Amino acid sequence: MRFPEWLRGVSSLRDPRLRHAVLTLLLLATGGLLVLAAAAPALARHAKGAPVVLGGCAAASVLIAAGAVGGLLGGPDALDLPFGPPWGPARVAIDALSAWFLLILGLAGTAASIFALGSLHGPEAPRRLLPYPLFLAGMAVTLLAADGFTLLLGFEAMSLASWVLVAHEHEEEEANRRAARIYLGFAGFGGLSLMLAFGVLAGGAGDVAFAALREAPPDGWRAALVLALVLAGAGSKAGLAPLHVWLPLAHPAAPSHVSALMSGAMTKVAIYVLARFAFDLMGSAQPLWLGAPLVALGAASAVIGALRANLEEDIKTLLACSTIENVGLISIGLGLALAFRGADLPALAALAAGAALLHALNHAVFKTLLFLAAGEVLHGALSRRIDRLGGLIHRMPVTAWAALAGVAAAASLPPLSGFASEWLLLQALLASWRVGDLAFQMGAAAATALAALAAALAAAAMVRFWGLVFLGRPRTPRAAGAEEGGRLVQAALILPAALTVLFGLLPGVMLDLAEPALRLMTRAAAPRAGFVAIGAAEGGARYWPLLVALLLAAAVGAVVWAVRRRAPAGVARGPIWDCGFIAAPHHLPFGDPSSQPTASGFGQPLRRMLGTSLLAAREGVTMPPPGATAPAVLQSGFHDPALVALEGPVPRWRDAAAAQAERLRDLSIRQCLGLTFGAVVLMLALLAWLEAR
Amino acid sequence: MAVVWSILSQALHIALIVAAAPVLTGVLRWLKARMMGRRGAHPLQPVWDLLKLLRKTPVLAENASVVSRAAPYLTAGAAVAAAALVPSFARGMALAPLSDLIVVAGLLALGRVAMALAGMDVGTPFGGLGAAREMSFAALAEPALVVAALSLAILAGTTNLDAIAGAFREGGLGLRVSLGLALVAMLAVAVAENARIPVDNPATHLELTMVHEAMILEASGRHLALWDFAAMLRLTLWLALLSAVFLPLGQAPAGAGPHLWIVGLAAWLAKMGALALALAAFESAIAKMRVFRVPEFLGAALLLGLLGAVLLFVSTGLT
Amino acid sequence: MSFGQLGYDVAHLLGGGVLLLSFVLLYQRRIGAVINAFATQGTLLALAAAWQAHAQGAPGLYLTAVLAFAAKGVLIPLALHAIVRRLNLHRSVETALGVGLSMTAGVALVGLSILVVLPATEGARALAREDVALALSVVLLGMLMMITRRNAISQVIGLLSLENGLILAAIGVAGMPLVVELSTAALVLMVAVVAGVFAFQIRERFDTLDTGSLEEHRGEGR
Amino acid sequence: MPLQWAIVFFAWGGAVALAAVPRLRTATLVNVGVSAVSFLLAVALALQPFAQHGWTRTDALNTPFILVSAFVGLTTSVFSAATLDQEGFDHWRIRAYHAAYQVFMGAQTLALLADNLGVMWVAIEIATLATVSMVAVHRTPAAFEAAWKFFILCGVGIALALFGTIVLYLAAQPLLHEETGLSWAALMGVAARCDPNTLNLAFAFLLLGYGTKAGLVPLHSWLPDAHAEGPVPISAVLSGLLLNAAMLAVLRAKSIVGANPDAIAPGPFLIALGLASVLLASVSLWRRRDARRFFGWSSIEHMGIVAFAFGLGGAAANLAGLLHLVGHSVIKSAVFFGVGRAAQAKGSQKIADISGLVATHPALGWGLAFAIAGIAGMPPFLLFASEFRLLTAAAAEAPWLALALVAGMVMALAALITVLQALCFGPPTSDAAGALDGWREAAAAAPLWLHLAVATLLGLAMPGALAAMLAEAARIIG
Repeated sequence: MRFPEWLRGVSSLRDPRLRHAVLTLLLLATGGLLVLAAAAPALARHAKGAPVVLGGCAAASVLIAAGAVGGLLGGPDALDLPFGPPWGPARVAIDALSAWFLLILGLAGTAASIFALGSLHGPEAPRRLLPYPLFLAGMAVTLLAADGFTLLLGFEAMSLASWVLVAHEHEEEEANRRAARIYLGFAGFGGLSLMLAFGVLAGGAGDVAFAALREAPPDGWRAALVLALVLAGAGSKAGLAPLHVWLPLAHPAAPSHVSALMSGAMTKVAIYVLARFAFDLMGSAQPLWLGAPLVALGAASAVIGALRANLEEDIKTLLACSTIENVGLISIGLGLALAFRGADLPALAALAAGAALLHALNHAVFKTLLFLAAGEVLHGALSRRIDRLGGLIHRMPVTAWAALAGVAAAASLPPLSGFASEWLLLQALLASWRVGDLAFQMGAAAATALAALAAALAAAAMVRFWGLVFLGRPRTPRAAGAEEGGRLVQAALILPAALTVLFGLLPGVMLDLAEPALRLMTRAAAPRAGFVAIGAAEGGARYWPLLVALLLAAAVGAVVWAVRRRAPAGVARGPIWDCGFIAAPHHLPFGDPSSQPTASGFGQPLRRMLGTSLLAAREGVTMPPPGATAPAVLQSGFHDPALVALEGPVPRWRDAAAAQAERLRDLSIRQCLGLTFGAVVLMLALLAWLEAR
Repeated sequence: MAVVWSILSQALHIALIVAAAPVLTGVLRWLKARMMGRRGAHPLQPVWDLLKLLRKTPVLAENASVVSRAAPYLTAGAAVAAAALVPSFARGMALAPLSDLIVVAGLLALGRVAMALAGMDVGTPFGGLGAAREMSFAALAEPALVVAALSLAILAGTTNLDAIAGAFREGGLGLRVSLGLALVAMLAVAVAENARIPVDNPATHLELTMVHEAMILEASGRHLALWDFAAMLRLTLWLALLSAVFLPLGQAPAGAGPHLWIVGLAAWLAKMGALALALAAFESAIAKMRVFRVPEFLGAALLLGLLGAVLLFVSTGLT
Repeated sequence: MSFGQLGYDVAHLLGGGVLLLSFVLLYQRRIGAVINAFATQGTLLALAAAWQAHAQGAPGLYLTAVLAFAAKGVLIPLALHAIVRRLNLHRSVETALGVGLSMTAGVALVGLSILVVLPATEGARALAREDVALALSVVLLGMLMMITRRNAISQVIGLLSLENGLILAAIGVAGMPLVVELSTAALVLMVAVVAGVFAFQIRERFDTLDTGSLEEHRGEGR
Repeated sequence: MPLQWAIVFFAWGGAVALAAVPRLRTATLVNVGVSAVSFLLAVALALQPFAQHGWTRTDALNTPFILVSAFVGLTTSVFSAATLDQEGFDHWRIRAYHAAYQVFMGAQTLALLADNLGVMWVAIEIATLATVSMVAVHRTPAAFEAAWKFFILCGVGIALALFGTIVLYLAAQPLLHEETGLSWAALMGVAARCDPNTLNLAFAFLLLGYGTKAGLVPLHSWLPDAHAEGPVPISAVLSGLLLNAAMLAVLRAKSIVGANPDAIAPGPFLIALGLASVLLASVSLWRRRDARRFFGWSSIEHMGIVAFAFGLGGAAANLAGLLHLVGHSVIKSAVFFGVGRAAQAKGSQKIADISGLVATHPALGWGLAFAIAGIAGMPPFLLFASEFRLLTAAAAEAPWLALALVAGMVMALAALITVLQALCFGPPTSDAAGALDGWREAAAAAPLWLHLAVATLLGLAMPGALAAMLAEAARIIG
């Protein structure tokens, strides 16, 4: 008996009035967010204004999460709003799929809002306060939408609001302005692509209500075109390669709690749009190859993202790159689910889809946690650069340990949440050979290797992140003087950390909770594996996180017991054996930073192994002359090929075209008249020709 | 009754493998010394070393955090937990349902991460250097292992080690070229994971080449003992894994009584001895490669694994 | 009325005259002569309008005729002469298409307009069809003149003769409502143009009337 | 006097009166008053049932645009009241400016109201004449160049339109008696029986003639310069209103030709001109250094989108086109308010000289930022709805054309964002003279925000009556 089923069994949950209540609750929460946004400029003037707004956001997020659970336990429901575009009402609805992502949004939003509330210092500028509720509301609208217009309305509102937040430090740095510019450009591009996708999907009827779209699923080149457009639109928003370039620029530029939402929730909203199209709107009778591009792009994103995470030296950029990696893994799962469904293997399709959904949830939670921790580090040690941090575990223990939970999950270590979902994903990949097609089998085998590579690279990146930031010795006085945040901030860090552990130990429960969503996507349920386990297939491999955790605890306990019996307690303290480095000079009371591994130094092995080929990485060591005490300096750098392409050839073509167009503009009045004259003569000649025929 | 047997066998297995770990390392060193023409230390020397280290009080750097103190226990614990899952002389042990290949890999990764963090704790150059190299090599070893697991999963239909061993024991799979390729891939991974020649030299402390030793350079006393013990256990685990999957001869089937365990035990000891001999011969035959040649080594393993999988696709497609 | 009747012939004759003068304008180089040719064209247009008024029995067209004569035959040419004298340009000879070239281009345009109009207007009366064809030719020739001349005044004259073509078309279509109003409005536009060039040239005191000299003054430069 | 004419002649009467008022303050206030009354009259007219009255008619097609033009006229007069002294006019030019403004408004309304194509032609010509003088009013060489080009090119364009009108009558002549010979309604009635070839000829000239006024490539050369010189309010109404009148004229012509099955299909021509406009503008935007010229080019792009929509035809695309016209009027005039005010404050309309507006003038800066985002098609403004409708329709009808259109739109979007950030973000540049006192600064920013609010309202909660009217109009033009 699955856990949520007895809950679902409760008849009152099937009561339609309750479903209405759930949808109404969600709409009220969204409306409340909009009201907060409207009131923000006025409230910003008062000292208590900002706390009211952010507290309201937290409350609304909790409501959204609650409503999402209600939606998952109850049934679907739909509603037409009294307003909307000039040609009809805006339709909203909730079903299992949107409810699952609303749960993600609610959890991430709660943590982020509490963090923002806790890190308030004095009044907040309206331009930082107003867009935040709008951002949350935009995501909620996207998830609740039941027609193309409403969905895109929320999608673009989300982009616009977050753009204002990305640009919040526009006066200081050109880099932030560039990030905001590229970000909004990609947002607009994505929106236009999705508009086209809806158009192609709607066909002649032109009705973009989901109900109508489901009636006429596309086939042949139309299906391909829709998928391509959705990948361009939603994929660019989610950060799928090669349209991921904006993400490592924009996510770090925003305030930390917004970065957390962008990485944790916004990319998931984009994933939701992808899934809504591929699994719901395009109908279930799609061929096998429909999943192939998702798998390929996903694998590419996973590797690129994880590798970049090993080379970046700014902690928020590092985390953003790891987001790209996880989005890639999720997209592999979705692609496999599509392929399995096309090959008529519903159970495996449910397995892959379950892996994707579960990983979306887990990533949302631990990435929110990590970004919030990064924000706290930035606030405590006043820097995002790894080479200016270090040794923070001594000054900020709560942040450090909370971050460790997230790091372990991101490194997919058992028994934390990341491992559970990646275990499912690997099982799905290992089963992908059951799809008959040989080409797909080979591709899937390669994807398996790449996924494993990405996971291991992510582990390396996370060790680098946590080890260099929290361990070792402070690299700057400011890092040595870092301070822990307030209670609310700590709560905002501990909440997602606890969820990470919890979801890690009870993935089966979450999978059961997601079951209606899986049915909606694949017409099948994830393989049953009992209460505390998740399973690959009926009678296949199983993963029992609780038991594994117990075993681990028992083993560690046994080791401790055994050692304690023979070994003397306590330790002696002594100076570091610093490999023969001379003692640090007096102006470096915290030891000589240059005798510690640097960010680029730690990334060296992977930069040499993979970076040179994949990211055109380069490095040069300048050695001091013999006898000098100056440290050797390692310079290194890399280019993301996609960004190079975006800022290289594309502008060149544009400028070439513009140069040609300018020639037209530089015409004299006579030549302009010549244009008109030419147009007239051409038109007349055309008419004469038409009449002659 | 079967339950009792399974629990008994599990307990026996854990005791066996924990006891075997230092002895195996000792034997391995002794064999290598013999092959190199030295007399070599007594095979039990590692046991005595461990006991000696346990008695000593560890010295920690002033700025060492709790990580330095907790990591050794976690790594050793993870190694024990992983080792408990790999079938040795009998199948159907109590923890058999948990013995998933990927879970084992995950537990080993857990230990590895703990070791890397311990290496970075006090912020000495070597610790960071070793951690960086260790994680990088692991990043390349992981896909090779998973691809090898792909072949096994295709043949056995699951990644559960117990089931795989069973399938290879009973299911007349015969000799398959793809299995051989998978074996090669897993051997390469094992070599890398255990910091053996040619990837790393367990006996050296030469800065530029060492990986594993660099991380635990700061460790001493019981911590060092735990590190060494974890390393020995990992080696034993890998050899056990290889023998369980690729030479499942003599293994006692699930639910079998003690009388069959004797056979399994003897077979297992023989297999481990043979593998140790092979490893010793291999290590004394070749030299350690440059650090940045390792990717090629592991990349080749990965490609071999992929090749094996592809061949399997073809054969499954044909049949 | 159809071919061979007096009304038709006279209307045809006058329209042809207007067209002929467009050709003259097209290759005439000396500015003064251009203005005179334009004056003649205006007068002919006025006659054509008057004749149409008589032929169609539409008294309103007499007004059009008077306006056309007064403005195009007398006032505007005088004003243009004044500008020319003020800026002493009457000597200036400017590049225009050579006779041969302008003839060929013009004939080609006339051919095009006939090709377009005649099949396009099968429904209408022969006179109207002829008239529209001629008018279209005049319009096209006017535009051709505008784009082949650099001199602002010649350009204005081109626009004016283009507009003559419009009036020619308007009066040719029997029973066209508002024809007087439209032609008047068009006339106002033209007068405004002349006033514009007047005010503009005088105020600017460009040493040349070459519109090319304006191009340097485009906002935001090149 | 019927309401239709009352609106027109009230504005023109106001023009006469304003020509006699030399004082700036009184003149601006009278101007606002006249515009306000015209707005009320327009609302009253919109509340009346549709009717045809002599040369004028009110139908679903022109009523929304009459409302829009009256509204924009009112807000523009408010803006000009707040900022006119920045233009530094002497009292002659104050008279001329206000007179020309009201003459333009009257002519604009007449052009929208006209049922008789001849009257429409005359009205558009009057509107042109009224604005030309205003474009040149600053008497700089650049202003003269812009005015001269505007004048000559539009003169030729209008002439072509007149020829087209005449030929159109020629086509209908056998079927109609004289007085109704140019009535659009009557022509629609008999269009099916007219000689198709004559209709083709007429359409060719009407399209090119009024297309010049609408600034469609390749007839666009006058537009950017004309929108960039002259007083800011004139730019606002030129870009916001006159283009609508021209586009509506094109629509009337298209609907007549479209009503005849044997005539050429007008759609492809509009699509071709529209695509050309979008693509050319989308690249030309990248070369602009002058803020107001930049948004002139953006008007070309949007007119191209509209032409594309009408060329596509069908209820959905036509509705999209009409919505786009309305939204463009409201938002683009708002953009010109913002840019114009910014240029006055910074003492230059070069993009390089304006920066960091949100820091120095928060209300103006953020208003401008969102207005530009709205022009770029971001929600919640009306242009988002219209672009959604257009692209969904286009992708369903002709996916590949839609892709080309989107390519242009993305390029233009990127340019708009770049300029948006250049103007509003970054380290603020120092203000030149021209700081206004408090309430006038507010009055200068208020129209901008009002327009944004209206655009949002129209985009997300358009009044049912208006929406029904536009849907009906989309059906009318077929």
